[in-house]
Amino acid sequence: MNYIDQEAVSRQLPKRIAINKIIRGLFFGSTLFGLVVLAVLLYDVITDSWGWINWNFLTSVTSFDAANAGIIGAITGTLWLMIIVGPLTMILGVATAIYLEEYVKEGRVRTFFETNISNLAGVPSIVFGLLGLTVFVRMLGMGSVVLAGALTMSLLVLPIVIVASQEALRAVPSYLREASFGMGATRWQTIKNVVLPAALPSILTGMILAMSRAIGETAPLIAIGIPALLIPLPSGLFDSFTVLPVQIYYWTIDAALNAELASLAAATIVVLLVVMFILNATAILIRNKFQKRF
Amino acid sequence: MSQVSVKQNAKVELQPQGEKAEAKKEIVYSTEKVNLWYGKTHALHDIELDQREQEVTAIIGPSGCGKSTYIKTLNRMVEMNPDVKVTGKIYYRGQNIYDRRFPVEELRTRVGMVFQKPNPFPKSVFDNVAYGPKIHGIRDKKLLEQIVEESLKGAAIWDEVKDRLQENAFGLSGGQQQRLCIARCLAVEPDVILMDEPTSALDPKSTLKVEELVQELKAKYSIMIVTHNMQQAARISDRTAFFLNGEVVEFDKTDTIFSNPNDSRTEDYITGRFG
Amino acid sequence: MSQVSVKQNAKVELQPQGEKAEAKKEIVYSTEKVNLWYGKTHALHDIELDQREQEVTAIIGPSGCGKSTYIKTLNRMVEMNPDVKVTGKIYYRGQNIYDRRFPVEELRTRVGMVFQKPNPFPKSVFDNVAYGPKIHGIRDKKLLEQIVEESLKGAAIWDEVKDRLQENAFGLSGGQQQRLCIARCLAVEPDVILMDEPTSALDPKSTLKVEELVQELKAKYSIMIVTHNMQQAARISDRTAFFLNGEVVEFDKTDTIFSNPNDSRTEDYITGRFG
Amino acid sequence: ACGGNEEASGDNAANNAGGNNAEETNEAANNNEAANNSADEDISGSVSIDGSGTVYPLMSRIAEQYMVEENPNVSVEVSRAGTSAGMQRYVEGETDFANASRNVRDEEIEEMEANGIENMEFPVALDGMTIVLHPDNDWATEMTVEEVESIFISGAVSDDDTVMWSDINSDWPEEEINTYGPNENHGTYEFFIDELIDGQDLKDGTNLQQEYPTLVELVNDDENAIGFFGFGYYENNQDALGVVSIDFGEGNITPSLDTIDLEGDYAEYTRQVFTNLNVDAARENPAVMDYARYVFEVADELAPETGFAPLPEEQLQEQIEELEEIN
Amino acid sequence: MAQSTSVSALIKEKRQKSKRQKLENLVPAFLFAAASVSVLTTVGILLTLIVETAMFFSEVSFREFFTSTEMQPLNRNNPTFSILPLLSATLLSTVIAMFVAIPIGLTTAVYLSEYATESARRVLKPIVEVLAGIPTIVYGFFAFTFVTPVLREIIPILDRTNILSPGIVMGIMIIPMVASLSEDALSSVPNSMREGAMAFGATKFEATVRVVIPAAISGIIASFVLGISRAIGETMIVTIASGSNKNLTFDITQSMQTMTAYIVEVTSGDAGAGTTAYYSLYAVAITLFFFTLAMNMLAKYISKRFREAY
Ligand SMILES: Nc1ncnc2c1ncn2[C@@H]1O[C@H](COP(=O)(O)OP(=O)(O)OP(=O)(O)O)[C@@H](O)[C@H]1O
Ligand SMILES: Nc1ncnc2c1ncn2[C@@H]1O[C@H](COP(=O)(O)OP(=O)(O)OP(=O)(O)O)[C@@H](O)[C@H]1O
Ligand SMILES: [Mg+2]
Ligand SMILES: [Mg+2]
Ligand SMILES: O=P([O-])([O-])[O-]
Repeated sequence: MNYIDQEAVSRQLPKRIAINKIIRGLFFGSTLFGLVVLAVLLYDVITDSWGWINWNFLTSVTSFDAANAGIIGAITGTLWLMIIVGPLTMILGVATAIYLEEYVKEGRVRTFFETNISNLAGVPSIVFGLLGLTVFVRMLGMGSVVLAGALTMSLLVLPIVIVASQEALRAVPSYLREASFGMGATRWQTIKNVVLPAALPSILTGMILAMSRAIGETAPLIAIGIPALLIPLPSGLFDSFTVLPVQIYYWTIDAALNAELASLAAATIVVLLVVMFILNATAILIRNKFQKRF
Repeated sequence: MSQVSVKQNAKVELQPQGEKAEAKKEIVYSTEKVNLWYGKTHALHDIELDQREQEVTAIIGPSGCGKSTYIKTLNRMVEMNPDVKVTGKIYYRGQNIYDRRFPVEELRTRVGMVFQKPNPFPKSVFDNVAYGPKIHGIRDKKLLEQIVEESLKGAAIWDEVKDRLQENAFGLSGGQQQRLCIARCLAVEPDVILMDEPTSALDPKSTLKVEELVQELKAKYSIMIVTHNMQQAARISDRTAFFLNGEVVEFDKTDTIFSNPNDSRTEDYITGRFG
Repeated sequence: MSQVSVKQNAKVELQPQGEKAEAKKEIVYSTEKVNLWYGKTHALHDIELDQREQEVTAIIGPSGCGKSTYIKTLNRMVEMNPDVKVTGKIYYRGQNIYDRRFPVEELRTRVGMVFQKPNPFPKSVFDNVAYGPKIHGIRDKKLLEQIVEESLKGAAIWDEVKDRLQENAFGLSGGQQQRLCIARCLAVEPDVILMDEPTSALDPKSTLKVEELVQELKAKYSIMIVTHNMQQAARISDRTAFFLNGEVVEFDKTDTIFSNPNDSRTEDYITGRFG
Repeated sequence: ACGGNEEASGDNAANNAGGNNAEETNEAANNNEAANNSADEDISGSVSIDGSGTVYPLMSRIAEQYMVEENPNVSVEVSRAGTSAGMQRYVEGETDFANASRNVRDEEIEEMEANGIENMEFPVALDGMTIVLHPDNDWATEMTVEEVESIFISGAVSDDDTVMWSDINSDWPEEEINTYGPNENHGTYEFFIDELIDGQDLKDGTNLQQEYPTLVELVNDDENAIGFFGFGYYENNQDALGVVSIDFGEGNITPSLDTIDLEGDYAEYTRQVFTNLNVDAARENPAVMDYARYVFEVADELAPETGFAPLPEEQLQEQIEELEEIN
Repeated sequence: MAQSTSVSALIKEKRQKSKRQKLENLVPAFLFAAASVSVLTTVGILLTLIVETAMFFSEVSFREFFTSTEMQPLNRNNPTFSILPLLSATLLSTVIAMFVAIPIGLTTAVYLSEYATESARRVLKPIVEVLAGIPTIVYGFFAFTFVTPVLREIIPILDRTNILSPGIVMGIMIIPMVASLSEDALSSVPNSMREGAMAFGATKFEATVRVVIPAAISGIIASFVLGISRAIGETMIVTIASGSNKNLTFDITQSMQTMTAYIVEVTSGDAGAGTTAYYSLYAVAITLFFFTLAMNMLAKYISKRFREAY
């Protein structure tokens, strides 16, 4: 056989290598696009909010007078929301994940649950808002209170927590389970003593990410009807409330009424982003710390 | 160093005992016409095999022939795979373990298992060994300490870890981990120990240590060991079963298998014609 | 059946040629003091090894000793791992391939590689074989067909696949896939073929076919083969290198290695004391 | 039991009002009342308000001042879905107040009767419908009422509703006019249609928006824009908008806090803005009552700050007296 | 072992006394109950949407809703209900978003999976993923106060609210999703494929285009479909930046209202229950629900087929 002209191959080679280099550069640029957008976005909100973030802003209630307005109400509301959403989704999500990963394993039941969960994860958040409006606010008569918002938000992020917990459980190598079963441990003993401790860091990482999603969601809360003006801080599950993203929403659209409100919106965005950043950094820290354990 | 002396003790003790006891050795496990399917894959065909008390049975055969599957049927760990179907009977000390009412947790307490890859829990050395007794309800700290110490001694690793009982087991070397897993097994005082290629992930030195340990444990336990290393089988086992494509091609005294096999496929395998 | 005759042809042809040519066999690859690190893992230590034209060199050694790493340095595929550092020199036909200016793509057209697990592309049989020539600019359909046919014949698989050239290669059996991968290699007319445990995922029959094929290919190509099956090394290679912990313990004529090794570690390994 | 758990019941009232569980709210509110009869400054609870976006700036301003300066124990929630949308909630008994930039409609009264809701409608301030332009528009700053109408009424100038400035006045540029306004949710829309163009259709292609701020931005962006909304949104954006002085027959009048008056020069484009009070809520929930009183006490003072002309003080005083009669 | 008999005897004794079996049976029951919550959620969503949608269609015909072109739900004299204006806006914003997300997402995925060194990947990937974690309200603000004004410098006829700018920003938001799912697909192509290709002297680009991408194609397409689904369901960006014009048009410079933004408009401030306009909310929502559901199932189907390849 002598079909391949090595000379020709050598001659073409520089061109092929050059193409590869150019593509590499282009694709790298494309990867950096995200970074550029991020930088522009941060620049935009930081310049818009310059000088507005101070202690007063963080600790005052909202006001028409932009100079005196603050976000303590939204912060308190956000915290109240998290107090319910966190434990509730953690319990439900991890329990569901354990059920699917450790008990049903394979078969129709699991396929049914998993299909349901993955579809639920794809349902637009505004539709969850409608569910909350119809069931919690109206049917159960709660009104647009903390509990209604928290339950709506919990259902919204539950699929995320379930999927993250499932992945965490799946990442626990099966030889650890085998070792435990091999000792005569029952299923629940194995889960409690071996599987859950091993999966905990990843579960926590997933939880934090789910929480940061819940903190940033706006649409479902608007749908359940958060008032545009609300001053007293919520102090219980049945109080009206507002949260950071909703505050941003109202200030953004009210900016035409009073241009300074746009700066307040930007300032609130900065606060929200800082919170998200802290949460995500924590998640990454946990992930890195426990990454290579098996 | 203490290892070496232990080994010599073991040899001195065991060799004669092995020969003397030959006649009266009881059958611990007996397998009758076992067939196994993973979904539609027929992985075991009509397996018939016995395991005697205080003997080492080696299982050899090429990759995928069903060695691991077989020993996992013995403590029903194979059921951890979804969609497994087993037919036939396996008697452990006279009881059919595939009987519905047979309590599988109890079986697994009586039958220890050591895996191919050392699989300590991500816990301290102490907690690894204490795990079994704890889940079976032993809470007394003193007693646990005693059990841990004796088990680690039994697995010939006490001297190496006695000062690091509270350290994470992942910090041990591969060979130490494997012996720790054996100690973990011993802590619940099993009757039988199943080993699935326990040395295949180990370096030559650690392999040697584990082999010696197996020889020593034989005095008290019945051992079934899967290995892909034929020389290892020849060195440490009393009987050898040769598996091929899910069937037992030949099961006999180790000497016979290696010196004078009945079946030409056994010979081909042993002489390295395939696998 | 045709396979068997091929094999005999090969034997008849090659044995004498091998002996006659001994003296004038040129060195294709020579490795000088090669060291390699994966990050901080020092995987190869001062490797020195030659590959001669129209010879089969076997590389044996226990798992993790650096066999795969070594042959991947020969076509610089090892660089696909991140964080690899290589020092020392490897000459391919007189050129140092670790020279900055040496075009790695050209090296790889001259040096084919066959992997442990058959890795056909998820394309048709035809496209698999035509892939290499296409990349190198051959577009002429007639010519491609000719190349494909000859390569498949060269890999002794033509008869089995000639009627299913347009089917997806994943439909072939493991052994056929492996020979297809060899054919794919042949299609770019390499000078050297590197094989990393090419039969370890194959059944005994397919193994035999591939072994025969290697014997046959030796007439035209220089071959370096990694194997964990010592009998295989003994059967098909002219020279054997024994690796241990990233070092070449011994490199010599295959006969010498297996009948009269210099180093006691080689002997221990060959007689199955470890690994 | 009623007097005993004063704190708990107070909380309850705060929590429940605003939902549609009227019964529970009432009960809680009753407890509250019993507890608070002696000491008025202990009033607590919550007040919910929805409705007009036009009135929102004024009402939320009042609410803010009430909560900050007058009674921090009361939570006043103000939303702004628009007059019609807010009225729909109100007639279902979901809110205590419904702000409106028009009079309550007969259908709405019927529905209230059907739902057993007793309503009182109170004017709170005066608003001038303001016709706005792009700030650079220097030709159309003075128009007659008829000219305004011919711009907005469908079919007034051409059948396909493409109207050029030059169609209105030949001196003006030959460019198409783009019309803007609030959408059907809003009382402002209804007032404009019903009172200013006598119920005729609005020009096709009029850009109708839910949010006033959006409208301001849109007009600010379009050199050929003309739009309408309440004076407040113009006043707060004077540098972004131009305004049309209207000739009602006696010379051009520019809307301002001085001219907006039911009897004044801008009277034809002046309207009252209202709030509707659920009388039962006022009876049962002292917070609602207290807040209502407060609204009329400060309306005249805060109206100008948010772009409304104040009602005469006597009228507000009368309204307070009307309130007192509720109990 | 001195106490050897005692240990196994102890174990036996404890086993018999323990209430383990009871717990062992209770646990799955509790877990099942927890798992049912997600199913109940779906049932809840479906029931709410279907019941109220039925109310809507008892007042407005299917025909009007799906074929007429006018949407004026609150017009007092002659309310009209057509989903087409909302659909056209949703469609346009989605198409624009995918024009941004697909090319950038895919090339990013290829760079990360094929070209980037491990350390570069470790830095770049989280940065790309940060974009996915930014709340949509922030993107809305960004689109409205930054992207639109910038675009208007370039395209003067662009309205202050329009569908182009939120479309682009939505695309940016979706980049990480397309990138990371495509990257998963690419990196699950076994390395042996790449090695096979490169061992012939193919350049990285050749190996990627001819072997890796074709092998991962269904996973990549599934990522596009999921991106589309996400774009259809996205709410805040369009609510803030595209206005509320319900015109049936394909002019991307104009203000339009998507299905999601319509839902926000009607619910914000809490529309009164019981009116046709209120019920229309559910008719729009159920359309939205089925659209996204169909997309998610499609994506799942495609990627499942792809996984079977190996
Ligand atoms: N979970 C499973 N599902 C389906 N098939 C399986 C499963 N586990 C093993 N098999 C199949 O059963 C057969 C026996 O597998 P087994 O693991 O017992 O082999 P083995 O002899 O232990 O091989 P090795 O030496 O590689 O460990 C093989 O054909 C394997 O593919
Ligand atoms: N990508 C990698 N990163 C880090 N270390 C590696 C990597 N690949 C291999 N090694 C290490 O380099 C050493 C040699 O590995 P190599 O794969 O060459 O062994 P091998 O002889 O081919 O073994 P086997 O018979 O199991 O294939 C091993 O210790 C291995 O752990
Ligand atoms: Mg096995
Ligand atoms: Mg290797
Ligand atoms: O918001 P409106 O005042 O126009 O109803």
